[in-house]
Amino acid sequence: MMDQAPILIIIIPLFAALFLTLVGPLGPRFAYGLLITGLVGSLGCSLLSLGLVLDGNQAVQYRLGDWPPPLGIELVIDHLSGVVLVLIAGCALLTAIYSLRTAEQDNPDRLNHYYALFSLLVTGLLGMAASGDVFNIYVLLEISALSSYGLLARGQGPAYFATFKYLIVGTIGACFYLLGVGYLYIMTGSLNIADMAAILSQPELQESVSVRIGFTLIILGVWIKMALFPLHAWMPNAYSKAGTTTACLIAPLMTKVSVYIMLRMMFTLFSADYVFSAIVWSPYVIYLASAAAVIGMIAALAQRDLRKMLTFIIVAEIGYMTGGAWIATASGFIGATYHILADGLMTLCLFMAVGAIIYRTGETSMAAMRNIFQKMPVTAVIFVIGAASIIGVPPTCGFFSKWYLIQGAAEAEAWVFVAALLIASLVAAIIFFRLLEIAFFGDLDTTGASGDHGHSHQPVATLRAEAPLSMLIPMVITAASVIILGLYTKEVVNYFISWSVPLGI
Amino acid sequence: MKQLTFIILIVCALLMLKAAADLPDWADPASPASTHLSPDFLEQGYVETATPNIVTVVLADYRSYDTMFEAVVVFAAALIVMVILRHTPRKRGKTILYRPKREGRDTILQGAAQLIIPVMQIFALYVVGHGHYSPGGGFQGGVIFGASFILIALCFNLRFAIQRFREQGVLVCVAGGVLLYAAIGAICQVMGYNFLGYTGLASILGASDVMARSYGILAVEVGVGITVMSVMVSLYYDLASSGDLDEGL
Amino acid sequence: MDELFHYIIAKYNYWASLVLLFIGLYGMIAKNNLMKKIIGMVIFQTAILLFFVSIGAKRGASVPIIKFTADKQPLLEATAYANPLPHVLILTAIVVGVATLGVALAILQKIQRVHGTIEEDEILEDQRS
Amino acid sequence: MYSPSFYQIAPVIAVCASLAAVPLIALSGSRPNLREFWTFLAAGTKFAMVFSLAGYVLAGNVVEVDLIRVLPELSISFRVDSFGIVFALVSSFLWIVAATYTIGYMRGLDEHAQTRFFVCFALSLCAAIGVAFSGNLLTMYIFYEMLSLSTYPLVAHHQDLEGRAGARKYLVFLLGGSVGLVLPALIILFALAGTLDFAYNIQSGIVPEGTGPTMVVILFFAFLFGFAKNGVMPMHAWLPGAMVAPTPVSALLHAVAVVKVGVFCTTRVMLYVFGIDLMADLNLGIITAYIVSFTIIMASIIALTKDNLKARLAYSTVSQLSYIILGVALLAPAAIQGGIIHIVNHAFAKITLFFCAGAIYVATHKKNISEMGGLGRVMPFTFGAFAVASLSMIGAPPVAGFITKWYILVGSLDAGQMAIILVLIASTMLNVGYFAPITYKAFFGKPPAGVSYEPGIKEAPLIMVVPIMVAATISVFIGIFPGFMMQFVQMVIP
Repeated sequence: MMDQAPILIIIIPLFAALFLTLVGPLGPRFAYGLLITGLVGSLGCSLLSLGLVLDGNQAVQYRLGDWPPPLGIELVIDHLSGVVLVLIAGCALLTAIYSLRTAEQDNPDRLNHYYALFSLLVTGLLGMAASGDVFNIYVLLEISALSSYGLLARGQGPAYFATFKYLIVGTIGACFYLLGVGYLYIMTGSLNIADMAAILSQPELQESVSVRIGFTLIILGVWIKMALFPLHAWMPNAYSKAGTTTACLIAPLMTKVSVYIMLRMMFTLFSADYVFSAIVWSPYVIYLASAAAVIGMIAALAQRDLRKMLTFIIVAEIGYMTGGAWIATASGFIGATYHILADGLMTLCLFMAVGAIIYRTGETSMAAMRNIFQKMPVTAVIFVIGAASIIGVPPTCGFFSKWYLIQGAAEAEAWVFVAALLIASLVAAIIFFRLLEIAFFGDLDTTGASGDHGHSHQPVATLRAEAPLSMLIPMVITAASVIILGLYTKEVVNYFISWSVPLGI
Repeated sequence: MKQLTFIILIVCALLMLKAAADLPDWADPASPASTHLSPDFLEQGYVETATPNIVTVVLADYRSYDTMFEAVVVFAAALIVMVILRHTPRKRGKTILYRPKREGRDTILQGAAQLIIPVMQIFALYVVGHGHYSPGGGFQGGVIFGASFILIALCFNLRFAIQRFREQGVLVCVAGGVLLYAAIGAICQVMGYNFLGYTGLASILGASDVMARSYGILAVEVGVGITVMSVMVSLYYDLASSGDLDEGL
Repeated sequence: MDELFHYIIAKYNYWASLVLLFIGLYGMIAKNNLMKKIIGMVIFQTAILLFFVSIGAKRGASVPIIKFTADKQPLLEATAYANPLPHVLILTAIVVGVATLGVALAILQKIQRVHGTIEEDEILEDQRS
Repeated sequence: MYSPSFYQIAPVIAVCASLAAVPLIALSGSRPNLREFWTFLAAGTKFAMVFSLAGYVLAGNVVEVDLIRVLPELSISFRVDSFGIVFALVSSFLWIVAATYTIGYMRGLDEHAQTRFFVCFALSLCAAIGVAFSGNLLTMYIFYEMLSLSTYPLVAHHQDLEGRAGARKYLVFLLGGSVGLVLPALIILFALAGTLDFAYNIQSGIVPEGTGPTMVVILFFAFLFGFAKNGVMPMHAWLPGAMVAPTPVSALLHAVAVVKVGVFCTTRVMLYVFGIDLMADLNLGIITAYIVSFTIIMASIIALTKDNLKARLAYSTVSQLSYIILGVALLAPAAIQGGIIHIVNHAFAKITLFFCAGAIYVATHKKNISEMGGLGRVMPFTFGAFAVASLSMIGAPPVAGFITKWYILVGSLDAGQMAIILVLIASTMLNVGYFAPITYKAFFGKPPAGVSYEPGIKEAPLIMVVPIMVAATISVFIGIFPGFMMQFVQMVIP
């Protein structure tokens, strides 16, 4: 049974989605339970697979239909994808638990269909992370993209137009990817990643213009999908108008998985050597990434809507990861990979906290943060932990990913990127302290700005209205894992990430 | 802005066209695509599955994992369209009429439809079943079958079609087809093979490994056919009536 | 001259699909009407399908359905049949295209209901007010 | 003497005592007496631990504790050596004093959000001791950041516009310095040297040989200006802004925790990361000496112009902090000793001064020096202590400040820096210029026209006066018997 674990990771949520479609009459609680069960199973199997990988310290392959790899499709779970699978399954499970109240609020009818789409999206993401076949990745990319269109379109009125734009842009991205796969297929005749990698390492293909175009198209497609500046315009609108649960699920995971695909394409399908020597435009990506980090953060500073602010922060974080991947040093790669995990957790943490605040206050602007420390102390602390991680305050995981990224950039003497990272961190600090000021002390007009000695103002009597337990538990777990991941950076890097550092950088 | 887009795209197109020099000529038998994997498929496919149509073999056996997700994609599309369009509560008395309401029967139209539809449906089944030997298979057959329902809706009206094939039934078919596909994969797992390893069906069906693969292909094609058929119907229902499932195109 | 001729004639499949591809892309980016954007999207996707399917062609080959000799023996020669893999991939891509199209149309209907128009500039104006 | 395993655990307890008190303080918010009991318990534990460690260190031992290895080559670790113990002793002792005083102040003014105040107070002490005991730059950086964040609510305590503006400025300078300068310098240093552990002596440092001089200079100045808590101009601007905080906070910021941590980090990096040899080679020491000399003179001149007592004290702090860095930057053994002992001397003197300012405010609600004429006759103990502490600032015997001046003078003679001697003389004159009038007016002046003291004014509550007297007495005590602290300081010099 152990050897079936890799496929079960993907199949269990798929079955959950199929059954969820049909269980409408059994009521929302049943659907909720079914979703949770499916995701628990998936998480268990991904942990099991990761255990298998760690046991043998080599990639676990799973042949679908028992066909040998270049002919059939295979799943490849190595240290990197194993960790990403656990991240996806874990985050999805936490979001699912969290969704008990908000999903019902956002979807008074057809909750089971909503959950089915939820489960399908998770299936797509897990499948992408586990797949060892470029075309299979495309199909699963489309599954996750389609289900995300569906989920996002369930937001409020303007969500439709934002989703439509996302659909158009997302299709362009996926089609670029497909076209790139086409070029590579023409030149290699294969679709299996390992097989293609072996063929692509032949000298005449290293020189081929078509292979370069294929690579460029694939990377371009993935960049559109992960909203790298300046291709990010679709994201903030689409994500910020979504329902709470949808935002918690999609915002942290979709972009991270795209980054993972980018790393896979760069270093597994092609090689570090090829990317950094044969591709003429690769030295300039650092500047793009730096611009993404700085401009994303500054744009976030300009937002008054909480979730829009968070999505712009994601734009900046994408810049971090892209930069880390393209600075061509081992530390940079470790930083980028570690940041996939770190950013997944910390954005989830923030989106959950903001979701809970919106759920309780009914406001989505910064004003929702007023006196949160009095009203929802636990949520507020969780928000602070997430914010600290984004800023990069030790010992949260955000600090250590930044550490590796800066170290990598310093080794590569990419000072522009170092400066961008630091400026972004400082801007992030400004963003969050502005919020925390409101959260801590309330708005000036509510506390009474008169008098210069604090004793004259009594804090406004605020009712304590903590988020419901179904939201608090996953939030606390996420916040705790942000810190635990930070404290166990060494273990994560040694046991998982250092195995996947590509040769040649 | 438009001009700028135009110029950029022209430049990209020229760049990519220039690079096309590097690509193999059209229909070149020596191109990598024709020499690397496809000979293996063509030479082993029939031997291993007893199915002459190699496209079907690759689709539903070598790459059946992809095909399952293909079915999932259409399933997702139906679900999403339903979720997007159907979730608003219907506004009473605001049925949008897309064409004038007709009194009486369109005798010629409906008579012709009554003649054609059974033939279409039988042909659809043939296309699904004969996919092993000729062009065809679950997708093609499913589309033809779905088209027969759409024809009903067009020639009579949407309400009439919905009476014949209710939304709940459509939904069961949509999920059921994919479920059939995935369940066959899971059965293979239970029998000790990998997911979608049709050899696992051999002991259940009492057939040889090769024939078991052939039957496995048929079974998943049927699953795909059911899903595609009902998805076509479902998409038409929702899109034609803007989600009201009342009066439509 | 001969080389150029060869360049155009022998690779016309890439030419055709790339031209279509960019026509579609232009439509998706530049058109104001959302329905036209969708049409552009379909052209764009179809171009890629053409690109893919043209890979499958092989000179002197027929459809990849195994032929039988007079004594009922299968003719298992790879050169006799076209490459089946692109067909399979294209089938998948078509289905994905249809699914995307369906979802796009559904969203478009909703946009029409919410904003009363499917012209992009008018929608933006509607959102602002 | 305890077993060695006790000394392994003692630094952790010393750091975490106040951390453990945080939830207890937070939970007993509704019962002030219980809450204050936790504060004292934590403070007592902390001081006991530090004190027992002091004896152990004095016997020539160095305690090293590896807590958790966060990165493959880097861990969070503590190292208790003589340099760290000096700072730890001062701050843990002053916490007890400050806590006593704070209770009086907060209750005297009936301040709001007292629980939050004590929680943050405890957190910041945890961070201060953490910095003192940290065994490598990473640990130091972590606690440094923790201090910045935990003092932010203290600075913004009043929650009015002014308080928020001050707190914002505070954060921008501190985080800007630490994230923008220290962090990259830290990581580049790590990339170069492969380690961030402090060297075991002040000679060699850890910067590997063969590092380009430009890089060393850049790193050095990134650290010097990045540890913005040290108040070296132009990074001092947060300090006067943070004056809006309640007086106990100012006392904590200026005397015990924040600025001392900044200076401690700076000197730690100068001595144990770069090392005397490298600094001498590249003339970094003397450049730094001139930079801080400028700060000393400028800050003193600005202090002269301030009428607000706390603002004047703030600029005095900026000036005095640079003494410490000046001493170390001269690189002569005597000057280094003078610089380090000034951490202690300035702490006691400055906390006394701020306590006095607070006591005056609680008793009379007066903030400006011009309004304090004749007040000394009403509040003799407070102003007596004030006079003693300002003598220490000026550097007159027999108060502690004299020791500093003496050692730095000897050191600059050793280093042959006549210009520095002139700076010292000028600064002493300026010190006299801005401190003497306060005491003089208080005792011999008359209330300014239009200001009349209400008859009810008398000395501040006993719970505030006692800490003031204790701190002032110790200041004198150190001046007369400098031996106890000096023996630690002398251990720093090989």
